[in-house]
Amino acid sequence: MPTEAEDSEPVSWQSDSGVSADVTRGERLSELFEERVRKPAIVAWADRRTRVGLSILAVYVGMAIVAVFDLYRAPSTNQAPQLVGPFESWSHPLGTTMSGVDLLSLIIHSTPDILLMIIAGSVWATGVAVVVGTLAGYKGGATDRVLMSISDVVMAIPGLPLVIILAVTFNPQNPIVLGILININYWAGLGRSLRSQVLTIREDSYVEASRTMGVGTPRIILKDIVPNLMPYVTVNFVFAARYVVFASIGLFFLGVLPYSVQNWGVTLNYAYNGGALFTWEAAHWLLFPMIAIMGLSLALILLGQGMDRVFNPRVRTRLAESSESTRETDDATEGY
Amino acid sequence: MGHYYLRRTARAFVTVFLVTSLSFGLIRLLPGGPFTLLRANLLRQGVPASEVDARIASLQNIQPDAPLWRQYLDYMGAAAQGDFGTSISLDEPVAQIIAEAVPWTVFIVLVSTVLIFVFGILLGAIQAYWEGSRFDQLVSGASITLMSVPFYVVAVLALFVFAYQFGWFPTAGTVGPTVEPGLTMEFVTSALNHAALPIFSYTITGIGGQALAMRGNSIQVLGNDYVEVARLRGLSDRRIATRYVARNAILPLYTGFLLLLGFRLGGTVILEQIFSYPGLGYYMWSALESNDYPLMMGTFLVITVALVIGVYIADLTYGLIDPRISRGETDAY
Amino acid sequence: SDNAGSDDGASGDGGSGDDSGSGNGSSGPEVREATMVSATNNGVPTNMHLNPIATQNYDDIVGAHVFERFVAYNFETQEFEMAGLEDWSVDGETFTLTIREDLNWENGEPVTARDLVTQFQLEKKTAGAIWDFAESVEEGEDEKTVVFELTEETNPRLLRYAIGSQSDRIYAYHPVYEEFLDQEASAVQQFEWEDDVVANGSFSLESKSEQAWTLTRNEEYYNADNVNFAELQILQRGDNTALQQGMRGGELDAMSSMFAPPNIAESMPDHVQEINTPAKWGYGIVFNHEHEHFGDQNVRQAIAHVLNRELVAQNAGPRTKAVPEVATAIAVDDQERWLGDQLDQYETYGPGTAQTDTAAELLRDAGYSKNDGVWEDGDGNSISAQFATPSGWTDWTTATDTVVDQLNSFGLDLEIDSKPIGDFYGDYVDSNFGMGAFYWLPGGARSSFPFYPLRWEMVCPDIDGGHAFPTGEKTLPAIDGSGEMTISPLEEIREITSMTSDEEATEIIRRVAWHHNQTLPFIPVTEKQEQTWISGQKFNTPESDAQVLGVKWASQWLPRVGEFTAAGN
Amino acid sequence: MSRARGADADGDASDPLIAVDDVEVHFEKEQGLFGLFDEPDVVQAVDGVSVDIGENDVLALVGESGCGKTTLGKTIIGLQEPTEGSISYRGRDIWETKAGNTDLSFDDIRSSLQIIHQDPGSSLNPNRRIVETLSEPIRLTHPNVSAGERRTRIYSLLERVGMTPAEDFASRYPHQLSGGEKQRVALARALLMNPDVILADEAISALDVSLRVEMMDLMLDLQEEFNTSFVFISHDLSNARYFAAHGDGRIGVMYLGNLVEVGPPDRLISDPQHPYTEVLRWATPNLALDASEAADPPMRKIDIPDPVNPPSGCRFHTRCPEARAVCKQEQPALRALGDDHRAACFRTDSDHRYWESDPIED
Amino acid sequence: MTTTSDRLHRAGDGVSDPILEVKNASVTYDDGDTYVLDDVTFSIERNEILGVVGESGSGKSMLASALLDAIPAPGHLSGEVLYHPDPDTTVDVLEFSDAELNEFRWAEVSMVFQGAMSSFNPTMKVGAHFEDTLKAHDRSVPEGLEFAREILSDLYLDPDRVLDSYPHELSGGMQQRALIALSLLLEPEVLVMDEPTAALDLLMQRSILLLLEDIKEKYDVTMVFITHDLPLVASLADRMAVMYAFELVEAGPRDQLINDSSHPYTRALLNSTPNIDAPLEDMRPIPGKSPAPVNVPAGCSYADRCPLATETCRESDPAFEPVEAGHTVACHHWERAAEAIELTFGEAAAVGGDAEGDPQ
Ligand SMILES: Nc1ncnc2c1ncn2[C@@H]1O[C@H](COP(=O)(O)OP(=O)(O)OP(=O)(O)O)[C@@H](O)[C@H]1O
Ligand SMILES: Nc1ncnc2c1ncn2[C@@H]1O[C@H](COP(=O)(O)OP(=O)(O)OP(=O)(O)O)[C@@H](O)[C@H]1O
Ligand SMILES: [Mg+2]
Ligand SMILES: [Mg+2]
Repeated sequence: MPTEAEDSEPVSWQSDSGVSADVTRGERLSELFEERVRKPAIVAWADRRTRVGLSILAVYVGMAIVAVFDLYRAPSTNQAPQLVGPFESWSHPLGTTMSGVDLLSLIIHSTPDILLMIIAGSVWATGVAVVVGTLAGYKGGATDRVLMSISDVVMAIPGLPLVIILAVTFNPQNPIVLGILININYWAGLGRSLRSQVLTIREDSYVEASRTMGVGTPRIILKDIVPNLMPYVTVNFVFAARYVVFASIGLFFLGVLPYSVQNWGVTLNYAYNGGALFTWEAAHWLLFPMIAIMGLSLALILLGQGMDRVFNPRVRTRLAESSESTRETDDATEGY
Repeated sequence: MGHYYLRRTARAFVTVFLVTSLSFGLIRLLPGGPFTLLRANLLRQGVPASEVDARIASLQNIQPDAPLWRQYLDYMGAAAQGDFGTSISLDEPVAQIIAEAVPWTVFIVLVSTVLIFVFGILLGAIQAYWEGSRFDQLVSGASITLMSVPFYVVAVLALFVFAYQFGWFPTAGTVGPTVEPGLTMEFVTSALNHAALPIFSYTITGIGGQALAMRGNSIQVLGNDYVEVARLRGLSDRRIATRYVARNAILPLYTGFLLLLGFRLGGTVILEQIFSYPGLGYYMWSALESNDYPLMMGTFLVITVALVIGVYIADLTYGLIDPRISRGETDAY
Repeated sequence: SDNAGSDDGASGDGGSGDDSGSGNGSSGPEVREATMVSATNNGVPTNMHLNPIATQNYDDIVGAHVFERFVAYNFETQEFEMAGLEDWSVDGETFTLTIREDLNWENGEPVTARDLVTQFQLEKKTAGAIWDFAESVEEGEDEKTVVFELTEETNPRLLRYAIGSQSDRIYAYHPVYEEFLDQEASAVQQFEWEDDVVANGSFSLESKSEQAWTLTRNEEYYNADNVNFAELQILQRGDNTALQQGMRGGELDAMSSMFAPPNIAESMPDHVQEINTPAKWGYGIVFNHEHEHFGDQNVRQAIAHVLNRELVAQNAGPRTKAVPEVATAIAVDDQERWLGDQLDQYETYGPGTAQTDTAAELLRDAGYSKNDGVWEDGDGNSISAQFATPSGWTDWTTATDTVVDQLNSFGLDLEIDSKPIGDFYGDYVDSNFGMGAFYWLPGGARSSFPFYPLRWEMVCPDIDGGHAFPTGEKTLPAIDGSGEMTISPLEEIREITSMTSDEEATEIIRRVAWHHNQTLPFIPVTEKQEQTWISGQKFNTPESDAQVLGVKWASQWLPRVGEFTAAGN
Repeated sequence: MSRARGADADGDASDPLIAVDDVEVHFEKEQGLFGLFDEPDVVQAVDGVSVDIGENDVLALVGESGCGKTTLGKTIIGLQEPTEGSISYRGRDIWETKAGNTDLSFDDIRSSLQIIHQDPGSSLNPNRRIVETLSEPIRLTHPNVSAGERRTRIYSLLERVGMTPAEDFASRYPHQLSGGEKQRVALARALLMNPDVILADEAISALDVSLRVEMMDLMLDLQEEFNTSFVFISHDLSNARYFAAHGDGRIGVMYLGNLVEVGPPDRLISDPQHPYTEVLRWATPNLALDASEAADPPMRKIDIPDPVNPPSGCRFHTRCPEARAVCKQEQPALRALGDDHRAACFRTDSDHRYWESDPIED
Repeated sequence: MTTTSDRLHRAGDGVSDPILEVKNASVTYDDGDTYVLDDVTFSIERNEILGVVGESGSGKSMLASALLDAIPAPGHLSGEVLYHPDPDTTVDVLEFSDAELNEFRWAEVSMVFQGAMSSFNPTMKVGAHFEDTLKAHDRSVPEGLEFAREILSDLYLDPDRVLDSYPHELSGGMQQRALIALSLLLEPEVLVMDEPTAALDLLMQRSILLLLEDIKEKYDVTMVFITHDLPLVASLADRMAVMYAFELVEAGPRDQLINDSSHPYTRALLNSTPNIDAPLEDMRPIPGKSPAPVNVPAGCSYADRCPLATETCRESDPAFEPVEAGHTVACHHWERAAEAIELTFGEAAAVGGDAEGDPQ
């Protein structure tokens, strides 16, 4: 009965069906595009929340582009008459401030820094959290204990007060630094919950299988663990971003954060102190930055709610291949 | 691996210790050192520059010239005894200022967090029960909208409308100026009246997130077999809703409660400033304004310790609330 | 319901109608159960105290009601009016103060020379202003006179400003302050007078809470008849907006000083009256004179030329900000008086125009050139700096925005650096700055005598001379444009102290003012009008052009002179 | 079929493929609330087990849930480090090798010992397509193979395990496969490593009854073709019998961490020597209705004792209908009964003092 | 399709005193597009044990839920479920009001779910579940608990410990037995068990099966035992029914159904089941896959996999036909099944001395 093993390769590598399995570079690239770009996009777009969220976000990105390429005049004092009301003049659609600054240009030119700040902040928070969470969860032992002790301590420090003290101490002006600063300890809680997820995933058989095959730790983390954390990570990326928006603007509003450039929070502060709250003719000065803040944060929340689906292969295949005839096995019919 | 509770207690202490050390380190990093403003103040009052240093030393009992380790030991030793030095700007023991401020902050944070919890859970549960209904959609929409409004925006608007325009609420402070502290009706009403707007601002902006979380959890729990079985066993809807669904849906939120608490404690720096509500955040802010580093670090430490204690209590009690979590298993917060 | 004003936002509605029964303790007018409500943002009352000599946490707004001032300066008449003093006279090397005969402490004891001597002796320890000129102080021939021995014959203006400028108070109740006489200065500076405060002003301290000070009418006050209401409440408010809203909404009856931009001022109800008095204080630009670019006089002059200061004033509050005609350390209203016919010789730097051509020429002369829209020195370093500004002072931030916009569009490379007040001062003290916003006049009545601001801009004690202005001998073009003059500005200004006549002083003032005008230790941008607010809703208030409004602060002064009385039903 | 065991071993092949020598795996449990000063609880998952596995061999482990089958299996393929005893692969101690103390590279051992898990749902990464999952072993064993070549191999193997059209299946995600198909992919993945031993841990238990035979047949076919040995874990004696008999291997019966009986399937089932084996046999449903007609269970208690404090002596004595006083005190060792059949029960020894001992009364 | 029931006469299924009757029960999802239970008709004899087998996804759980009118939303159940509390009374379960239904469930017909682990509220002690149930049905709690203790003891559990434990503190087998005790708490007439032992290992399964038999005697209850594991019910049931693709395909007395099954599917199933005594060589899998609920083929749903399938099979749905007394089958070619598909465990069965033997 034993088959004579002519060589160490007992498997016949000849495909019986004669299917050509050759793949060209181009095919692989287009497959990659299909997998990483087109399908996620389709999934994202299929959800109303994501759709709305993305559309709103696009407006902000548009504003940032306008600002970066200087397509709209930069804000400057006395560029216009003072306290022009909104929608009164086409050259200053949102009206002007008490020092004659065009409000629209203020809002537009504040956008790039704010976007930079929230991206920096959330990349930092989620990045550190993923590294810490996966390392601690996967490595276990002393690494785990050390990392978790650190994050316990970090997590116990209330964010805003720490940020304020650090801001006063280091006086950062760069939006990237500021974003990181605001989320300086945001990673800790996230890292901890990622760790517990990694602990579960680590026990999943497919990770054990990879380990049995001798796949290296970095590759296991990268291929087997991190992708499964992605839905959670994206959602938290968005929440971290929202936190940066809230915290930074609040602190700018209060005048705690040092500033050198325009920011909605600073505008809000000026408006608030300039009596925009109780004089009708200046109300727009307060209103538009508020709308800008809430719009951005609304977009982020909607994205957060819709995004986790993008990383769910079930949803992805269902939506992206709904035309193709694949046999969908339902949960209920899979074993018992 | 040792006793969970002991370990947890040790962790709380280590955390406080490390944060205290951190605060010591941060003081040394402050630009211009801690005495700049005091020096400037004295100079403005016309004190000759030659006398200023001696004056500072006599005012604050600080030996800025001692070696760093000595300062560190002194600082830690004093902090351990609850002595955070003397406030430079207010010229009073920091501990005393904080002792007066703490109850108010804790009051606001606790009450608002509890309210958020209660209302969020109620709303979320009802939404889950009528999943997909008009009510559900409406509340979900409202929740998301509320989530996107920063609490300080609500605070500013509420202060303007309800306090200044309508005069329904006081515009500042913790209790009326003539009210004697004590467990009198007058004191309590006045305190509530003063705290109403800050609590409102926190609560209204927090409910949405909580409701959404509760809704999600409840929907998940509703899909569990034991709910179906309970229904088959003929239990009343109320019993099922409370004991079988709500309880199991709320438990996972308990850990979120802690994060909320932390965010809210930190947020008082902004909130109390808006309402001129002299709690911890208010003093932290005023300390910041005047480079009053002992007060700044004192409030920072106390806010941290309050959070550590909150988390600690929650960690210890979580095991009691959720029987599944036996010791050592908690990844609470 | 309680009649505590702050609680329900409307003051005195509980008892204002009650116009009988009270005031039976003494004769005089009927005292109404009304409460005047004012506010401070000095700090939480429980943390504050009423020892005016202390370094910190003295609540001057409350103190102003509790302690009588020596004299009051009326900015309308530019005269001192007697208050706690009956008379002050200078005679050679003696300076005599006579206390009002009927000035008593609230317990009925008279205010005596002994109290004042105690006060001045304690102030000697803390370097009070008068001790720049006096050698000793003693009780005079009767218990109401105090006599200073001066070090030398002194300019009487300086003496008067020394005790009259900042509305200084008579406060040192001997039994309380006596113990500090033989202690270190720090002892009295740390003393927090909170309990059993003995008043001699129109109101006595009743109590204080976290929220408010409660003062009651002082029946022993010599002018008590003028005060027809029983209570004064001073609320604690966190920020300026809260004060504005309080004034607007009728919560407050008076605010001694409260900034409100024009749109807010205009939105005030009709019964709210805004009273403007010159602050002799205002937004200016300070340079670090050791900075590689700003230490260069040409650069400073160029900057002064570029600035359109009137625009700054317009943005920061056109009604309350005045622009000095001539850029030198003399307040707006005083320039003509002191510079006289020479006024138009001084450089104005174009207060309402951006004289960019002149500025560019100055910079080119100094070796700068414009590259890519930015001015660079010979080494290719652009004129760039952080422009420091305090984050809490809202009208200042607006001014800074405008200034920086103007300068940047001319080709400087400035970045606004807004900081909490503490750090803001700190950086200046440490000379850790290039240029920034800072007040260019020391403030107070004395600032109207140019000796003070001229000297102040050079030594700037508020920042410990952190701007490093060189005060040695300098050669400048002469005032009339013919040839040159040499001047040691600080030495010359000091000479004024011993000059008894204004004529002599004027000569020096003009020379030093010219020096400042040329070298620009500061650039004066705007001078501020103080805004005092009173509400006629429940009180009778004076006509808006009444001279009595020229005394600062009207909210404190008017009640004691009977110009702010509780209205009938 | 060669069984590298005992007599027929030649020269350098004298070492069995895997030799398990007196292996013991104990787990320390986290301490309880008031247990700070007590000895930590120790779960004796596997205790004193010795067994060899030869080339092209099959060892089917059966036993109740929690008796240590998985732990022993993982120990055999070097995934679980034994707390005592040794595991050798072709004569080299695996854990010594891992520590770098032998001449063999651990990578060789690693790829030689593979696993298929019970739960088809979690054995494949839900985020990777089948083709990606299957590329991994080739990438590891043949780093130089081109992408196209890799695909060819994967397709052919998929066809071999019965998943046609291979191309279609390869491009699916795991959730698009049925349980049986997932298990086939897991098998393919293990096979691509070209292993010497595959641990099939309840690999068929989660499948529908009607699919089990099919899956076992597939594994057995491939065992011949690929020359691998199987450690086949199951709690069902009839499955174990089917697999072991077809694979010409043995069945090992485990009870509370001990191997209590090992032997060829037919012998073990027709003539069980250990009372626990009989219990298992009783518990196995049978379509032959008379045999299946519910008889009283041949044991005294239903519930398995806590592995933390296993009973003294023979661990089965608490439930054994034949237990006598001596069983409480002494632990029986595996006794050879000829023909590869061994059992750990005093009753196999007619001279044992068991026979004089008193029966246990509950 | 509706004709099938008409042809099924009472005598045909050998039930003389039914306690529950299901007539033309269908369960649909997606507004009637997806049949997950397709026109099932059968009855349950008072005091019998009925075993229902079928592969995963064949609709067994749907059938179980249908008996209690408890199809999970948004499923829709149509047809009739008749309950006979005594031989002369008939009520239609589907006509019950909510209150009546609440009383009917658990008190008359109770159910043990697939997966005991998830049938208990994890944050409530087991005892509290018993109390809840008693209170909901207005029974005396102390008496009820006394009874519960008795059942628990009968199930070889320590009543005090179990009642005072949280579910996670019990092993799977213990939870399962506790759940059985809970289902018997109100002394129901019928106990429906949906794969009550699937998650347990064989030893425990068998032990519980034995207990069930005792329980049935002691508490006088009718049992419906649903499983995919044919040999398991075979040892327990009096009568058996086989489901395939949402339909019932064969029903009959246990012995007949095992030894003389007439449906090709039943026979294939028997052959594919690993059996400890059967000759190894003859065990063989059933080729092909069962259809998904959306596209149940017209005609016999087993036709695609059936070696006997003809055009008729693909075109028309086979009706139930009586094979012997009480043994019915839905197959066009049932007569040929026996010879076409040989039962492979027969030898062993013969060795076991089965009198009826293999029909061939
Ligand atoms: N990592 C571990 N830490 C602590 N105890 C463990 C660990 N792994 C297994 N155990 C314990 O060891 C004993 C044997 O477990 P094992 O998984 O080997 O049993 P099994 O026979 O495979 O059971 P099953 O049939 O349920 O899979 C059990 O009591 C189990 O709780
Ligand atoms: N909510 C639902 N919506 C649509 N289809 C469903 C739903 N629930 C179950 N089904 C389908 O109904 C069919 C029968 O399900 P059922 O649970 O009765 O199967 P089963 O025979 O009990 O299977 P198992 O042995 O896996 O428990 C399955 O194909 C399943 O996919
Ligand atoms: Mg196992
Ligand atoms: Mg089912």
